[in-house]
Amino acid sequence: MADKVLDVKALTKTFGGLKAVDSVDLDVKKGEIVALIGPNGAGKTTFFNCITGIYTPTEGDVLIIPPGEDPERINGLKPNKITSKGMARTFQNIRLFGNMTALENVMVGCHCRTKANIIGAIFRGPSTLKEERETIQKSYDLLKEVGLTEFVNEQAKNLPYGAQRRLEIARAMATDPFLLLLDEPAAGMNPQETRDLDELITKIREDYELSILLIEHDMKLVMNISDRIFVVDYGKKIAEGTPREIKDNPAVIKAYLGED
Amino acid sequence: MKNLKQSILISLWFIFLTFPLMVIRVNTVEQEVEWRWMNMAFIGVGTFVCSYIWRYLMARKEKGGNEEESKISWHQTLTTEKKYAIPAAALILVIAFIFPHIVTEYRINTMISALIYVVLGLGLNIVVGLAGLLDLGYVAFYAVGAYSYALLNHHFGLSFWACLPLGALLGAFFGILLGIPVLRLRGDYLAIVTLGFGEIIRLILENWNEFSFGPSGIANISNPTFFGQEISRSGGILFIYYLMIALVIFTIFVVNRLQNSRLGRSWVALREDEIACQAMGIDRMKTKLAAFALGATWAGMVGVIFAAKTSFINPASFTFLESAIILSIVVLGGMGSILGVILAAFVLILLPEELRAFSEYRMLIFGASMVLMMVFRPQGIIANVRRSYEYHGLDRAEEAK
Amino acid sequence: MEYFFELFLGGLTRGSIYALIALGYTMVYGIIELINFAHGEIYMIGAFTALIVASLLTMAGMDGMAVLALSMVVAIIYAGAYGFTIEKIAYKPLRQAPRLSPLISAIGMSIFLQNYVLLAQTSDFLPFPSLIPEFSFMEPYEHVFSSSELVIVVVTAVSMLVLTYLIKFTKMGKAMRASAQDRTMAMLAGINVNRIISTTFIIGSTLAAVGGVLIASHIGQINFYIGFIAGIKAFTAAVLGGIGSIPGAVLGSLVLGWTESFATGYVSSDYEDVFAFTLLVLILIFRPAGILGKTKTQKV
Amino acid sequence: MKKLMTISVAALALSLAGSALAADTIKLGVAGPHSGDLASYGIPTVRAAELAVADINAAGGVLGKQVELLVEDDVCKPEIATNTASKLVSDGAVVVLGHICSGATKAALGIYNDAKVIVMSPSATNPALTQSGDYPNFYRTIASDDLQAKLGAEFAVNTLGAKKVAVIHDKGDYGKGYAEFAKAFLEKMDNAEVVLFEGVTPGAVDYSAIVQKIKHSGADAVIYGGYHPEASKIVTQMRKKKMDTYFVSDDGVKDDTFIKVAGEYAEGVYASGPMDVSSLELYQKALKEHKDKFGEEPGAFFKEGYAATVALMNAIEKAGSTDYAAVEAKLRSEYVDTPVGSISFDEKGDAIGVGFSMYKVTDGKYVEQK
Amino acid sequence: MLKIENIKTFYGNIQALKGVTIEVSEGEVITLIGANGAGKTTTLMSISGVVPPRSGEITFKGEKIHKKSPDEIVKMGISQVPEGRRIFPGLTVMENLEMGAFLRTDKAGIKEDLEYVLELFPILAERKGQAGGTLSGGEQQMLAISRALMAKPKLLLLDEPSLGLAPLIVKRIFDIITKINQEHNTTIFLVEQNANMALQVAHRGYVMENGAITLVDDAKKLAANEEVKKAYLGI
Repeated sequence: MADKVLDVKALTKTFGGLKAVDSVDLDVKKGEIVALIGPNGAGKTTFFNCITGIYTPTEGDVLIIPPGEDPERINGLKPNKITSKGMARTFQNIRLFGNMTALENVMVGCHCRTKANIIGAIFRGPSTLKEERETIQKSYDLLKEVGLTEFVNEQAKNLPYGAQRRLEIARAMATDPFLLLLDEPAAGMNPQETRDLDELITKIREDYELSILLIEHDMKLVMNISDRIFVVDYGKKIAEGTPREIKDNPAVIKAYLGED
Repeated sequence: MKNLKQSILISLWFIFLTFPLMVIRVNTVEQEVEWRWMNMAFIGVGTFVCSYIWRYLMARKEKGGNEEESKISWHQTLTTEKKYAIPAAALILVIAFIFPHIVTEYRINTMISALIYVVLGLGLNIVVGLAGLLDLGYVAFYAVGAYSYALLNHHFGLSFWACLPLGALLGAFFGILLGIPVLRLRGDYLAIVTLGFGEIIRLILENWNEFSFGPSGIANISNPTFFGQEISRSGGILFIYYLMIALVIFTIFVVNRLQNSRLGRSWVALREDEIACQAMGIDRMKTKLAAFALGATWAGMVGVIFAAKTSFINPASFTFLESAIILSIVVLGGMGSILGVILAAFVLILLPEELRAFSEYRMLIFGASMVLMMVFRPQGIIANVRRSYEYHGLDRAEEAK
Repeated sequence: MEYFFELFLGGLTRGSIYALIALGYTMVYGIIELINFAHGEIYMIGAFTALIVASLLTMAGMDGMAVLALSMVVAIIYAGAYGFTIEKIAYKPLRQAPRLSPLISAIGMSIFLQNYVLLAQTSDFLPFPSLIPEFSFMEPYEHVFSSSELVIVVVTAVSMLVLTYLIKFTKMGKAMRASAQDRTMAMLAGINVNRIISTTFIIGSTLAAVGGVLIASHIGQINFYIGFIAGIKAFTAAVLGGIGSIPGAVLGSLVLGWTESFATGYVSSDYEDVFAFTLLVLILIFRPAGILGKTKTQKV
Repeated sequence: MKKLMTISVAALALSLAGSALAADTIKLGVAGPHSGDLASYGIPTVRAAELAVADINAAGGVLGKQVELLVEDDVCKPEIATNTASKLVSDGAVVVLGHICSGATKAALGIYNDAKVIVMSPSATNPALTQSGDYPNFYRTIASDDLQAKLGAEFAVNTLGAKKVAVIHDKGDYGKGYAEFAKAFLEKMDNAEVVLFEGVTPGAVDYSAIVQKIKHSGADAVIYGGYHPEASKIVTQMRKKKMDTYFVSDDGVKDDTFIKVAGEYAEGVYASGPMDVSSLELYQKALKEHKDKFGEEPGAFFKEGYAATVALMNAIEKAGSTDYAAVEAKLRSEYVDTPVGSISFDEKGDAIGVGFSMYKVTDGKYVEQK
Repeated sequence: MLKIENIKTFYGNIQALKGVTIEVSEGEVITLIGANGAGKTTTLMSISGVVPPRSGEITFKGEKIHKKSPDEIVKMGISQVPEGRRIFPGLTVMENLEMGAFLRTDKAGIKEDLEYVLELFPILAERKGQAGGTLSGGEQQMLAISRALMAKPKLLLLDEPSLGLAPLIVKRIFDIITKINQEHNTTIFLVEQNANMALQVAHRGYVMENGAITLVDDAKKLAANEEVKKAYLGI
């Protein structure tokens, strides 16, 4: 059994009395791909927002255990702090910086791993220049990794949809995460694109040795790549297990998959 | 035919609209009414002609752009291609250098005003154009700079050169002071609070006589010295002119560097999408504060020069209208575009001076051109094109390996 | 205590004056999210038109309520027409433009209109006739609260109620809210969005005209510049209350009116605007969307 | 790039053309706010200069040359005023009539001083302009604020018998200056006290709070420094609140517009202003010229502007040249008849022969109080 | 019933449709499938008049509509359920439905249709007074369809009704689409990513690539087409 990298205990989030997430436990182990599925409005995205700092959880604990370090409680930290601790995410509705080029988008992702300041920016000393060169190189390599070299200097908003999704992943990867959170990465993709995404996610895990937590509706993708699946409905966790277990779980079929 | 009918209707509508204000003038005391029927004819004919021009421009705007997009515009070539950029810059420098020697003092004076607004525009451009924070109280920092020189000079006899960095620092300090509480606000709320802040600073300067000498202002502010040497007032103007040229060059240099730096990227990212920006590990507050402080630094610095130039300041120079004009420079120029801001500052500051012959109609034309400019060219004089990063070199280097 | 009460009434009047202008601001903002800087100028044009009409009528021998009613009607018609035209010229072509463009256009329009009236009429202050009659039942209270103050407060309250009803319950009002929330979808639902926006401008301008006539009549003088200062204050009030919200505009205006009144009364009028803006900053820091405004939670 | 070249060449040509035209006329610069919200204070002076110069030119001009007006707008803003000043200097103005606002005048004076240009303002009443000694080239045909304030304070206490005085101002350069002098004079007197000293915001929609505060302070007289629009609002609200407190104000209020605007409520208001000159023949003449040409009553500072034009032209004529020192000497030595009386100038630049009287609104007119 | 002939539509300078021709007969369910960014949504927006085509013609029941404004087009009987549902978030469910019937004046008819949609989606009756923005994705989709139905359309345009919905809900939505088509004889123009489901309910299908139609055929035949299978069905 590998070590845990993320351990969420009894996470609860209420909005004006409404429990959007109700005491959900979830954990991700090192090198694992974990999927979180459930009907619309079940609280998946809220769960994501809670662990990435966009919302503050009402109750419960979010612990991260960066490889080789001690566990740390990150409830209520600002999103940028959480990212710099090594947890990066993508968004359900693509949130790229539309007027920046693909390369720049990834370069922004490098922000929290670089440190040039105002003085450096103005005088452009050797260390700043070196850092800048490295940033470009790293960003370019990441674009290559996700197969977007042809779009390097294209504005993000002009990219094809599937490419935008992949660019978001590259941008998140630029923050050097040990845990990558993907919010519906396949939404709006056609089957071919989804298949490519499938390969991409697996490849990233291998190449960068990280863990992945994803929300997804495309069952084929989820079943293909996940090691474990968590199912939530009405803010509560209703099932947990390997893809096979989940597929046959009657509660999941009733609430989510429907009978064929 | 359809156009004719429409134009006649428009013309009639405007005759109706302007009837009470343009045609009738009542003198309530003498109980007299003045009917100015000629105005009605002017309006009728004027709007009729204008409606044709409007329609033509609208049609062009809707169709237009197709060609524009395809060919690289002259200004882009000029600014990005070294082949042209260097001689162009050199030529401008030469002109800038000989300019004061071939024109009257009046022209130098107005040119200094224009250059002051160029720097103000570029400073505000950091805040509004790059970081996307709408600041309607920018003039407050300008006032801080101007008053810091005037007061320090008056009370302690501090020299211009000592005050220039102090003004910049104080500007930055006030930028942060304002920034900390209000940066949580977004868009229009931020706008109105910054407007309020600008007014607060002005009102304090106006009312706190013991501190700022109130509305009567501070007169006889010293001229800059030249290596400790006193210079005459007209020599001073020449000196300030060159100083402003240097400052403009320095500002362009800095803004350009900032734009293409780690910090500049985070500003643009912040403008584009705050949430995604945070998710990339960027500290929103710090980044915004940096923008605010830097913008304010420039305003403070140029405020010092302003005080030295006019040798007299009072709070009336720092009203909301001033902020609005600086903001107009940024937007008319094309948000984020350095060349655009410079051109817009020249147009907005030099045009009213050139229109002195029409002094009564000056502000009318000013207002109307702001509207028309936005309607027919909302992206500004020069739409900002971000420089793209050089990656070809890297690619080739890789292949060589 | 009496002093307090007097200041309270003074603040109430001042707040009501702001509110009449702020209501128009907030309506226009509500639908196209534009700070219509030219709104203050519409208020000024309304007052000017009313002055011209009232003078003509007085010279023709009319008096009393008839003058008030007629000049009010003409002022309303003209303010509405100006609002409509301004929207068509300066804002409609900018629907797709970046957010700052219409703001600049609005500032330009405001400058243009000020100078238009300056040139077409005069730069002097003009006396405005006292059109509001003095009610006999107010006679004993006249020294604390005059008839015109009463009229202003009542008209403000009525305007707020009518507008709230209009927006909450009529089909038109619902269409306005729908257009504000999602313009494209409103079009798809068959709502003529351009017409809705025009209507909103006309309603807002109408209110400004009513305000212009009443306030000018209360204060007794106008010039081409009155719109600018009143406009900025009213806008501040609208933001204070939560821009886009009708009761918010009124509440914000009253809070602002009282703040200024009490600040003058108990501290010093030197800094009344400083107090007003400081209050604005403080409220927005603790309630970033204003007193009654709803914070939009951004969907992630 | 071509464009820029054309522009600068054109600019060069323009500036050369400007200086080539000089020499055969005497150029009188007229500077003040001619557009914007303060235009009503600047335009009467332009008209006065036009009328006075038309007369002079008709009579053969000055030193045998025609007088030419260079009218430039400064919108009453210091930063624009410096541009205006350098434009006038560049265009060859030998003397300048203006500026109107004290702040703009202060900013512009340095430029004129360098170019040795004499400046005469019809309206800038800030005491420092003459008393500080910083502006040797400055003259004015209107008395300074401190004299007015002294008159106001003494009148309120000694003539009206006020014990408690509220001093109110409009926070402006002019109004606040006046109010502060008034306050200082009042504090020196031992039979009265200042119970309130406060500024109001010009353009505010109403002044009921400050009116309540005046009432609350128990003042039996108000001394107001500022212009007529705010004064009329305050007086109107005071009277509507049934307060019969004395209202004493300054030259900015001694304007017929005040009476027009405040109507019945203006009755009984005191305001100081330049001594009554309506009986002077020259004043009558200037007034008639204005009515004939513009069809209306002249506005603020018309007669002072007229007087300044006459005084400047007279000094040049007497000096026999436009030389700075010669003109300066004649300004100080020669008396000249103007619409404000027979005037000359003292060492500091203040006009001798002009002063203030107190007026009271009686039956819709300002009547001088002897 | 609806005839789109060679329309070309631009967003600013970018051409989104490069000559699209589509025909829909009365009572039909047709589907338009294609990749993201192929121009499917633009086609619908062109029909609805939100982004009018720069050239080409659209006729509905013999009348040219490509120069009409969106409200005139709705009045003629074309309603759209746009991508992303676009519920008015601050309006209640009832108000959202009312907005759907904005142009109608027949009170009795409106009431009848209201009853019909509430019967179709009983959950909406429960949520009546709730603000639209607080509904879950599936409920919002139901509301969006109901809102469009409130206009009593002859032609219903549906843009990606399954986007982002759980498999269970998707199935229910498609059932309802078939039901609307059969019970009300409403013609349906369905734009879908989920080609699998779309081709199951549609009679005919169009395939769009890069702003142009590349294939037209019976839905069944399309579903059997090798290329379609590979590119859109994921088999």
